[in-house]
Amino acid sequence: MNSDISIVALSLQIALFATAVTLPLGMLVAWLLVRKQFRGKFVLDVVVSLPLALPPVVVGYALLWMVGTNGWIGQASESVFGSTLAFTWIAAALAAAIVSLPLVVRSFGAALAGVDPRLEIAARGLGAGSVRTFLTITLPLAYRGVIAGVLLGFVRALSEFGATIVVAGNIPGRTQTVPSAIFTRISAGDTDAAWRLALVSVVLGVIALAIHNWLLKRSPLSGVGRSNEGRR
Amino acid sequence: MNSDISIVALSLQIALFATAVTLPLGMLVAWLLVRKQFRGKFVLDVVVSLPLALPPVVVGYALLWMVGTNGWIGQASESVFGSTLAFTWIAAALAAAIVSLPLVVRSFGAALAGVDPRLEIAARGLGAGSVRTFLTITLPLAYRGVIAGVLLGFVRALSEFGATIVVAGNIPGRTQTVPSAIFTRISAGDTDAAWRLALVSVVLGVIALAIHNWLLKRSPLSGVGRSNEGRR
Amino acid sequence: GGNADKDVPLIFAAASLADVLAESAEIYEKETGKRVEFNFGGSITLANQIAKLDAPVDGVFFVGELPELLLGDLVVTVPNGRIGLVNTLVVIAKENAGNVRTVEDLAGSDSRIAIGDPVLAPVGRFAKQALESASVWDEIKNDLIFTADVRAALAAVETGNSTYGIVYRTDAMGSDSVSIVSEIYDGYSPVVYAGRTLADARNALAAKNYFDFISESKDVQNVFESAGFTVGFSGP
Amino acid sequence: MITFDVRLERPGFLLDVIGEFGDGITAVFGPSGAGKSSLLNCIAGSIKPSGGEIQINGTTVYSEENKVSISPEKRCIGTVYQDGALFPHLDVRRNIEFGWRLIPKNERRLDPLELAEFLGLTELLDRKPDELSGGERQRVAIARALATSPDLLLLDEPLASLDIARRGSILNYLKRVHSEFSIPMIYVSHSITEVVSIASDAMLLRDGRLEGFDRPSALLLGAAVAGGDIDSFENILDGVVGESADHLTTVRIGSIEISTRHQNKNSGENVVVSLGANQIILAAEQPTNLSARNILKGTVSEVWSNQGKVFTEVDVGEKFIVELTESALNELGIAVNNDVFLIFKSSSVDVFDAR
Amino acid sequence: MITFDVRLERPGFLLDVIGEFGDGITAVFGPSGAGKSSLLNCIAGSIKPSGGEIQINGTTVYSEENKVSISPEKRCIGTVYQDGALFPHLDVRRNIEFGWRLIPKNERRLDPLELAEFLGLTELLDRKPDELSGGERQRVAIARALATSPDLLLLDEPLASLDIARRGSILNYLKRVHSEFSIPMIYVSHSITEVVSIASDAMLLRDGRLEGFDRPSALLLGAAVAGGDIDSFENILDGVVGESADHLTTVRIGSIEISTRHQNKNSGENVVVSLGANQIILAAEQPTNLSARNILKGTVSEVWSNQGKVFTEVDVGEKFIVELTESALNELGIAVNNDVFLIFKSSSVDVFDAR
Ligand SMILES: Nc1ncnc2c1ncn2[C@@H]1O[C@H](COP(=O)(O)OP(=O)(O)OP(=O)(O)O)[C@@H](O)[C@H]1O
Ligand SMILES: Nc1ncnc2c1ncn2[C@@H]1O[C@H](COP(=O)(O)OP(=O)(O)OP(=O)(O)O)[C@@H](O)[C@H]1O
Ligand SMILES: [Mg+2]
Ligand SMILES: [Mg+2]
Repeated sequence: MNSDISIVALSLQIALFATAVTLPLGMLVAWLLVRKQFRGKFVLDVVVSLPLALPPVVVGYALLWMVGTNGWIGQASESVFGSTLAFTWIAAALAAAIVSLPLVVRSFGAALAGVDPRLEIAARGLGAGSVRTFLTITLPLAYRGVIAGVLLGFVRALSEFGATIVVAGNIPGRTQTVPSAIFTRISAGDTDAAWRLALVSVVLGVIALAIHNWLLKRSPLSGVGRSNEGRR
Repeated sequence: MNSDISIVALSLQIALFATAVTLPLGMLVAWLLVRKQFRGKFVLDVVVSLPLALPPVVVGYALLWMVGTNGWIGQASESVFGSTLAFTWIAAALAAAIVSLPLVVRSFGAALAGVDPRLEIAARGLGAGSVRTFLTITLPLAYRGVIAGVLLGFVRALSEFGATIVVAGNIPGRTQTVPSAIFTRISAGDTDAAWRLALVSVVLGVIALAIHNWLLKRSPLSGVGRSNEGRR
Repeated sequence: GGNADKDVPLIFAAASLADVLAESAEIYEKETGKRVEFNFGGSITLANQIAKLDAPVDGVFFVGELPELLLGDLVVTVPNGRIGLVNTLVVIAKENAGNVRTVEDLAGSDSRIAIGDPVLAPVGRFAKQALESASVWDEIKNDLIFTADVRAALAAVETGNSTYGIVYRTDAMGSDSVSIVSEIYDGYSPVVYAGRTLADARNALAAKNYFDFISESKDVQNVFESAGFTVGFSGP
Repeated sequence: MITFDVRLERPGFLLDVIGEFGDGITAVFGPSGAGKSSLLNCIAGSIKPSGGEIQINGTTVYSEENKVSISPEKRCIGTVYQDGALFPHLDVRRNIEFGWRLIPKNERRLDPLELAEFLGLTELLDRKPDELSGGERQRVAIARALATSPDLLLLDEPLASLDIARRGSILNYLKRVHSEFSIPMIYVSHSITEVVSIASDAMLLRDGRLEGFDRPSALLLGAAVAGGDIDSFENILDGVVGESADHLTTVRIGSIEISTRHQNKNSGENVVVSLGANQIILAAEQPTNLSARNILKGTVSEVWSNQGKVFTEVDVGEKFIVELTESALNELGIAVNNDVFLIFKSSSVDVFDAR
Repeated sequence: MITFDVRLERPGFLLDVIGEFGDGITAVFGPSGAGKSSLLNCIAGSIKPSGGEIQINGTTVYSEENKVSISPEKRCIGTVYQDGALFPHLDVRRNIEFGWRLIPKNERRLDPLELAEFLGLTELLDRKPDELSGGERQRVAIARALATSPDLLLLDEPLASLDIARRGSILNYLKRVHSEFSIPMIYVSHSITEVVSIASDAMLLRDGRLEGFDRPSALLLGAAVAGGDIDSFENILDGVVGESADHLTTVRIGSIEISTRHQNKNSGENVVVSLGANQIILAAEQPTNLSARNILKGTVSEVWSNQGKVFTEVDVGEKFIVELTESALNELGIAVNNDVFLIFKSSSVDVFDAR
């Protein structure tokens, strides 16, 4: 039980870290894809979507290669930290981030595309620069899709297994997340412990969903044209 | 190579089947979640989101238990087909559908929520019943999010591995999909073949993405307020 | 069972044997006209599917004691003996191996060592046994990287993310970018991939026929041997 | 005929009105935020009232008591929403044809393309609403509602951002549609000219309450007298076109005849004339040598005043209301039963098709 | 001062106008689809023209040739969009304060809460735009634009769906803001009363081309004469308030004095008076015993006619234009240099604050 808690803590740490990466990155990419025209747009689209098209295990092997001594991430981290990131929790977070990025980008993209550009124009006209306009108009108006994207990304990161176990291994106390612990328990025939951990996953998911729904209620647009006086 | 083609064909069949299930089901659930108030709404939300929170392997075991001789799906199918669905391509499709449903529901939900209810009201006032209004007004206006959801769901189904291999196995010619074939090649040490199949996955993903983007361009709202005359 | 074709046995086999077993099945079909189907996966996962979830299966082809333990009474030995593909463990490293020459040397290496997870992969169990009998386990415990399977351990070394690894000889031989620094001959249970039939399986007889065939066919044995396995037999 | 008893509760606002709309054109006016759109939306079914009952031509479409609430698509009401509510994903043609396609062929009375033609939208048929000007969008909304050949037409400030010329022609068109197909209309507007020229009845809403319901002229007078926001009272009279000559057209109103600007109308046509109470000059003696084409002798039948405005009712065969100042009243010695002369210019008279 | 030379190409529409707006209030009018909103959007920077050049107070904000295109937020322009474009996720207060917060404290000249108060929005501050009536939304849009204390204000039919009382008070407020802070304004409207009462210049657009640019009265006359959609010509004159008594106020215009309805103004205040050309009666002889409070003697200085409408210019010290019929012209024997009397009612005169 005690170790369960530390496993959950590590899983949360990894998922939060992954979300902290995918949130700004996904927003940037989604914004580029939705609002900008540039060469290589489709390539960018493909690159961020790839992890969805590939089985996570393959993503894991590709990532393992990238963080390895021949990969560019590996060489960078070797010169900074003196070792590769593989088999550390950072590698797990990286894997989780990469795997959840496509979900985040798609959600954000659809959300941004739904924002009426006339309102952005109006904000510009009222003196707001493009960054402020994005933060005060675009983002709040895309709120629903944004938090849906964050939910998807976070929960996907929490449940990530295939890529994580390849690039981060399954080292109890260091890289063993809830999913790899579940898999370990199943394999060891300790079904009860496995289901207990699965239940923990479910609880985490439910909490995330509850927070999501609560945030949705606080949405700047919630109720608009909907809740009021039984409009149908 | 020849067998690669049949693996791809089977994978496509499974993913298409899964999409054929998640498209209407996801739409129904998203619509219920976004537009209706009812008891058990949160439970429904949790149930469709669960597969995202759980590692696919766990989903696979849960599903295997359900389609097995003791589960209700298993008993139903046993009385209809005379056998359980476990280790058949239908089980694979089921697994893919369940795992991709949360993505589909989230995307559809955000898309439906973005539709201005006043337009639906206007359509009703012009004589369109609720179904027609949904099909001619709501759906086209949610178009972008809907096809994003279909893309996510389809591609996720294509790359599904963890749950599939548990519930449908990895039987060449019968239930071996691209992801499980990749896993097999890696395990057998045939790295080249594994990468070749991964490349196939990528190509399938790119094709799906290209179709998605093409559909997006044909979107009923494409260009609105955006492409015209350099509005910024 | 889920087997569509009657009389075609479904055998759950370790994914690492996918290639050799597929070839053996081709030979089987060519010479007898009979077919056999495999479901490939991790030995332990497959054993769990069979033991816990009643998977429709006629035979198994696994490695290690754990799957056997999981299956327990379900397995029946093929009457005229059992075929075993024997493998051994090796210590691998990238080209410049430093000064590790034996398993014992790992103790002082102070480097990452990738092994299969003893719970998840039979190869990890064998490696743990070997390390324990070499009395280095406790010393290197913190340097060990547990991977999901043997291929992941191999890949960890290949990509430079782990300095050493302990894998099967067959896997090491298949890789261009690692070299074997030490062969481990003892200190762990024999690594034997064993084919058996399952009690009460619908096509147990057909499965038995296949096992009988491959234990006799010279062609099949050539396939196994050229993949690096030693073919061995043991009595009932 | 629509009878309604609608209660709609909102934070800081309560709409609570009982009344009925006849089969003519009823104007609804009142200050911004009075509840005009809300009332229309309740009738159309786009908003569910908090209570009350609504009947359209005898059918109860909403009743709190009987838990009736017929869905909007079954009410056969055409609505021109204040904000247009055009479908952004459909081009102009599909917007206009949306409701039209849904009615049986034999009930289609107005052709979408002819409507588009009339409303000057023919060249815009392939555009999306987002590519239209404000006034163009308004015209599409009108066409879309008309094309459904509704049993009742609700118009929520349909001409707010249109130029005067277009306003006039659309008003005339609406009147023609009204008389040809006898579609009752409810027309929200802030423009007195519009209200007077189109409506047979008028309703004044203020703060969610019904403040008046009468003929437009009478209601406007009431509002004017109450010191409301109505600038001036209009005399509205039924007439028949007489001769046209010399850039003038005469119109016979009961026993009298007046001169108006030249009208493109045939002799004998029924018309409605409108003449501002503040455009009529009173004279105590027969004036001579005036440019004004209308000089009518009559008797003062009533005099009243309010907030510095004095009104007299003068009977010249028909009754006209004249606004004048107190000083003029005193100076001319105007009192009930005195004889006076009404003077007004032919260009002060507006002539509309009769409804 | 804004000088513009704007070309904007669209399928089926070409806006191609060269001109300038002064520092007063310029009205822009013209039929629906003429390009009024497009021109404003080009100036505001919300649309990028296809070519040309725009300068605001000497700064080039757009130039095709020099590849200049200053972003909208740097142009210091307040815009009231035709469709409001309120931020749906912000309540009324935050909508109004949006731009206000972005300007340095010492440049804030209009207080958002006072604006809200004046525009009758105080009770709606916590509402979202979706919970407002059409007219309320329009007022929020006006408040939002004004609160930024812009260097230039663009108003695209800002009062289209407001009642007359509110219209008047907002117009007056805009005029006060204009004179107090000397903010130039460009005002799109279809209402002649509005244009006449607020604007010092007027621009007529039609089919994307500039058809006229002049004082509003002159332009309206031109349009009227050209048989355009302008119903009637207004005489617009500068005056000074004189005495108020007896529900009447006198206004001195140059050398003459006229009576108007009672005005809440102090003696000596500068005003603008407006009097419809069709509200003046001409008499050949001094009339007596009339209710009309204004009888002015003058000399006919010009006579012209168009499409059955005859106009005379009469000099009574100031020049007034009078619309009359041909028959009256002949009957009274009116010709240049004849003496005539102008007769009009005090209630026919509209009095506005001077700009
Ligand atoms: N969705 C809403 N939620 C809450 N209050 C609303 C909503 N819509 C309108 N109101 C309020 O209800 C009142 C009546 O609104 P309504 O739209 O009926 O006014 P109106 O008479 O049409 O005004 P206008 O002439 O400005 O369009 C107003 O005070 C308005 O603020
Ligand atoms: N986004 C657009 N794409 C293409 N054409 C447009 C677009 N917006 C407006 N137009 C067209 O440009 C012309 C001018 O439009 P504009 O909005 O400037 O007219 P307007 O004078 O403001 O008319 P209104 O009084 O009806 O608002 C119209 O013919 C209109 O159809
Ligand atoms: Mg309204
Ligand atoms: Mg416009």
